[in-house]
Amino acid sequence: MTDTVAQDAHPVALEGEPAITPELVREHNLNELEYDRIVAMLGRTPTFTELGIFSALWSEHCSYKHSKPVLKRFPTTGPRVVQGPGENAGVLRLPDGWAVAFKVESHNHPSAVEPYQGAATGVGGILRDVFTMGARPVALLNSLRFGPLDLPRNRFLMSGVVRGVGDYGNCIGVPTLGGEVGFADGYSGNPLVNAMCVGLLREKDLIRAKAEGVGNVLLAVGARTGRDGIHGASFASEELSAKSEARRPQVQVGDPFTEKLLLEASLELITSGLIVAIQDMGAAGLTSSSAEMAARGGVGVEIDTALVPTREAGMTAYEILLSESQERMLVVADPDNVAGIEAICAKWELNATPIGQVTDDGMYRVKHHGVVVAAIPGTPLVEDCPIYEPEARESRDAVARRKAVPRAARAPSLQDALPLLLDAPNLASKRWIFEQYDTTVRATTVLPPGGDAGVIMVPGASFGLAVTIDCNARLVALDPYEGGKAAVAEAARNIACTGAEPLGITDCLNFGNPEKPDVFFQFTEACRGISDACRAFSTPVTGGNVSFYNESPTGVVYPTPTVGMVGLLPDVARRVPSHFQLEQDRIFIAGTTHGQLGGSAYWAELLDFVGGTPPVVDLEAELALQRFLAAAASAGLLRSAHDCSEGGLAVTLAEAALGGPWSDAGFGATVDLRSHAPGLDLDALLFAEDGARVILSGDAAHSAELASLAQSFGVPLHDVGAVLAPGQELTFILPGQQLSWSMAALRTAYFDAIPRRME
Amino acid sequence: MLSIGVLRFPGINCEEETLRAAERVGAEAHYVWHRDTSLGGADVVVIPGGFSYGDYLRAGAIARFSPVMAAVRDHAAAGGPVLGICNGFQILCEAHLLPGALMRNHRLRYVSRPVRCIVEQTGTAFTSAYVHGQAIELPIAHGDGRYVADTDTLRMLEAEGRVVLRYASDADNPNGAMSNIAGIMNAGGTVVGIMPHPERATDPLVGSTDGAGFFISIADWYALRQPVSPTS
Amino acid sequence: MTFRVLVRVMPRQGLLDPQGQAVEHALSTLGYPPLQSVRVGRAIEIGMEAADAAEAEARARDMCERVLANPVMEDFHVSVEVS
Amino acid sequence: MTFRVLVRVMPRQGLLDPQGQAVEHALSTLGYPPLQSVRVGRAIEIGMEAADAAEAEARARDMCERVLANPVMEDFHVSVEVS
Ligand SMILES: Nc1ncnc2c1ncn2[C@@H]1O[C@H](COP(=O)(O)OP(=O)(O)O)[C@@H](O)[C@H]1O
Ligand SMILES: [Mg+2]
Repeated sequence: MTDTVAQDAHPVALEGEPAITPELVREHNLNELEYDRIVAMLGRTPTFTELGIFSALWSEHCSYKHSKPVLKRFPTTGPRVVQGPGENAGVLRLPDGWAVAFKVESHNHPSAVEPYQGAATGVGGILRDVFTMGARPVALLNSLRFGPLDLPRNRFLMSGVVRGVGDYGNCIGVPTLGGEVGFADGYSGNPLVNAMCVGLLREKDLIRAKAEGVGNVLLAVGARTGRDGIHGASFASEELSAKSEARRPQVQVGDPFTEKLLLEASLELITSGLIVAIQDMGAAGLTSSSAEMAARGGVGVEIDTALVPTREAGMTAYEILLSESQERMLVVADPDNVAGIEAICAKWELNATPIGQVTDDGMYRVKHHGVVVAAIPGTPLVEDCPIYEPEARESRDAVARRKAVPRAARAPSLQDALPLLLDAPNLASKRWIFEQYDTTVRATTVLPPGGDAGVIMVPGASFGLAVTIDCNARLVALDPYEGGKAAVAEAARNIACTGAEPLGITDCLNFGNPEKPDVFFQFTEACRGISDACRAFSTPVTGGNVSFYNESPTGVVYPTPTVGMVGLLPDVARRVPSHFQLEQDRIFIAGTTHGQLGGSAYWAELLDFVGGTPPVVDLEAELALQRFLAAAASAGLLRSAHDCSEGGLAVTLAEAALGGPWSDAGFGATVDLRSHAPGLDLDALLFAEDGARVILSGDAAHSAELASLAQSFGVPLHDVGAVLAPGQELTFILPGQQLSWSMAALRTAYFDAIPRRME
Repeated sequence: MLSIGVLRFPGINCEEETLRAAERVGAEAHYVWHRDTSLGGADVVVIPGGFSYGDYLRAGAIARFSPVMAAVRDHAAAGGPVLGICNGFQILCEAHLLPGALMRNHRLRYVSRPVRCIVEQTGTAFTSAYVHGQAIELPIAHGDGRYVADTDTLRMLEAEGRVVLRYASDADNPNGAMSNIAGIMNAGGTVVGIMPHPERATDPLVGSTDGAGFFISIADWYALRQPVSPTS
Repeated sequence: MTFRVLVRVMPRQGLLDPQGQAVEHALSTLGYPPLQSVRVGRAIEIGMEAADAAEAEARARDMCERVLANPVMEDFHVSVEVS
Repeated sequence: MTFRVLVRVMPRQGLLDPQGQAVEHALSTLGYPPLQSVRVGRAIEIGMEAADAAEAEARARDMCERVLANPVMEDFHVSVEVS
């Protein structure tokens, strides 16, 4: 007894370990304030192992030290919220005892170094976050950003990332239901790879990652531990530079086959009732999983790293604690259940190895071959990292950019503008990408990628689930607050277009270096925008992820707060596709066009001008539109509904006519815009990106009913034209002129834009 | 009652929907674990899609050695119907229950999309519900679907009418398969392997029911081989 | 004795080898002088105990015939080093 | 002169090699005596014209560094035969 006390006071520094010097502390990304707090907490100098533990748990990635106070302002409650932020994934209540668990996670830095493995392991991590809640993953989404495709390096990154995302999710057997891809200079050298997973569970089967029960056993389940990705968490918390290149952690290699076994074994363990808690060994591996589980349970843990199965001989406690080897789980269970757990794991050809236990003294204690190498008060370790709220100040250029106007002289003709926009990778079809993802496995895909939100059905239930992920980063760059609102509003419109009701969001906040005032301004303002929109829509934030330091010598990313949203279709049979379905159907514009071109794709892609004041997001109008769409869909009045976003009315109308990704031909259409928004310049009328607008089509016989329904929701509805037979042209009748395009030409521009650049 | 056994290898991931599709035609359907040595009384065996053993080394190369495959061999030898879908097709080729092999797609990319196919052989337990030459659209999702075989084998397959399913045209061929072959059968017509996924096209909600015929055929096959009982 | 067995599994001559073509194309776009041929296959390194090189090679060939190579589409080549 | 260049690209030591693991597992279930290690990589056969073996090898190494191998994850080995 006195023995352990003595040991706790002075964990042993193993020989061969470096001495604790200011340089070493700095290499661990800990500043003086943080180091002093560590010494004060311990009442002594930390051992090398302890320093490693703190560097992981107090990294930006694990501690959220620059974002906590801001994230606290998100709305996180609501009648459907079963689990809000703080767990591996958020959980919302669905009908008939079902619940949905979902989360988005970034893997930007690893993907910049090794696109294939970086993206693949990103998908692996988000899958584990979801199935450790007891949910079976049923849908994947991904949000990607790269530099322009005319640079070979960016093409290399995109093809590697897409193959990585695809190979991993395809192997597990989870359909990809949607995503987004964007291109801009700032992403050269700083690609963004955000992966989102959606899982289904019976609400009663929900399990939380909370270590409980003094004397319970900790087991390592799954892959062996290697030297992969040591310091990954702190690596992800600094700018990419020559220095970070040198300190680059060993690449983590994904093994989707083992992940699939881990998925089946974990769900079987959870339903078996043999385990108390289960957590992914993700960023900062064993360290963060064990420390966070203990802190959540308010208990201590004791681990002997020598018991952890390793891939290589002679690994130190430090390496074993910080390894980010993939496909590993930490499980807490009653000692009496260990045999049963080992049996289930053996069935799935996995090992389950006891490595420690839950203790009553609140200490985070690590031994190596019985020798104590770390003894840290558990809760302070996880919770006492200094929190920073740095200065937030908008840069002068940002203000100036909003005031600027383009030199209109350079504008192409309206006739040329549409095909040029459809050929821009930012707006073009992403088929080249999602065709590499299995979109139909599980045979539940009701609406695949290629439209607005994806929709899946639930065998045995009548409801459906709509999922999407969206962010127009250009708008956020120009006006972080409105841009944050716009990201939520677009996601909600995508959901609503299918006929579903938006339920809640998860967010992935990709920004630059938060210690720079203009970056932190973008961050706080974007979050304020997201919060206000989520309040207005009653779509709580159930979790998410922050990725700072997306900067490199080549530049900094646009502020990119991607919003992942799930929605509920009460009757999945009523889902609405986004493309025209039948000739002679009427075409409607729901919503109002104000003609605000600020931040538009038209200016960015065709005038090479990123600037102006983006449209103000009218949250009332958005909400009215969402409710109208749900009502119209359930009344069966809609044949198609497509969100109007990048490219404005012209591109959205064209997309609806172009047809789905695998159709042989779309439809023609004639659209009369003369009385839609009188007095606007034609380019503003066609290409402005005002929100709260969708393009609808429906049977002429329902027009009157649809109009009165729109009126009852206060949604302006304009009957602007008709769907024509396949092979017919797309025609816009405008004040003073008429424009026509052959659909074949538009389809070539739209569908070949990305393949043409990639092959 | 018709009993359908759906094999379950580590890494397989289409077993749930395959089981559902089998049940939809009124069959009793059950999983058969890869370590089992019996098929649990299955009249028909379906090897579903996925990534058995991660498709490491070669798709199907490792699953082929699982204990259950001995039982599948005996079942096939006794004339019992076996359907391999996607990875199941690859396993059947690796196990030499079907000739040829499935190699990396010619564009070196995984491809997931609907493809047009022609049913060219309706004399099997899995395709009798279609009419000869019928065009159907089925989802595919694979990285190793390029069917290859030596010229003699190809000639034999064509001569004996053993090409069960063919991509409708060169343009519809998603993987560079020789002779646009999407599915074949063994000499007896009892063992069939196809790359497309009929189990993903058996419900109007998911866009198509063109695949339902594969499972309806199984039910028809069973009904015909059963003496009609006087009570019914 | 411990041996290092190097196995090379290559696509059959005459069979389309898209990977080889892709590599050849990549190399030519990088400006290398034209090549006669490029083929891409699998390399497998096995460390094994055996009485002598002959036994090691025999066992490796057996592995190739049974698992490591698919005779329908692949040829294999085995070489043995003492390690 | 025409040379046959054999390139072996293998996963770095220490990196996880799922393929190698799977093959090792398969071979052991097939009843082969336990193996020290199995690693799976790529084998690339290049037929090229060069003045001499040294030039052929130098060019092949250059190709490896630029395209054939991924420096972040793989090591390569080059050998040259006269053909
Ligand atoms: N990386 C991706 N993975 C899967 N699907 C994608 C990806 N990028 C785009 N998509 C799909 O392409 C379609 C169009 O995408 P996008 O232009 O972002 O639509 P929107 O602007 O309406 O959000 C959507 O169905 C989307 O899900
Ligand atoms: Mg949309």
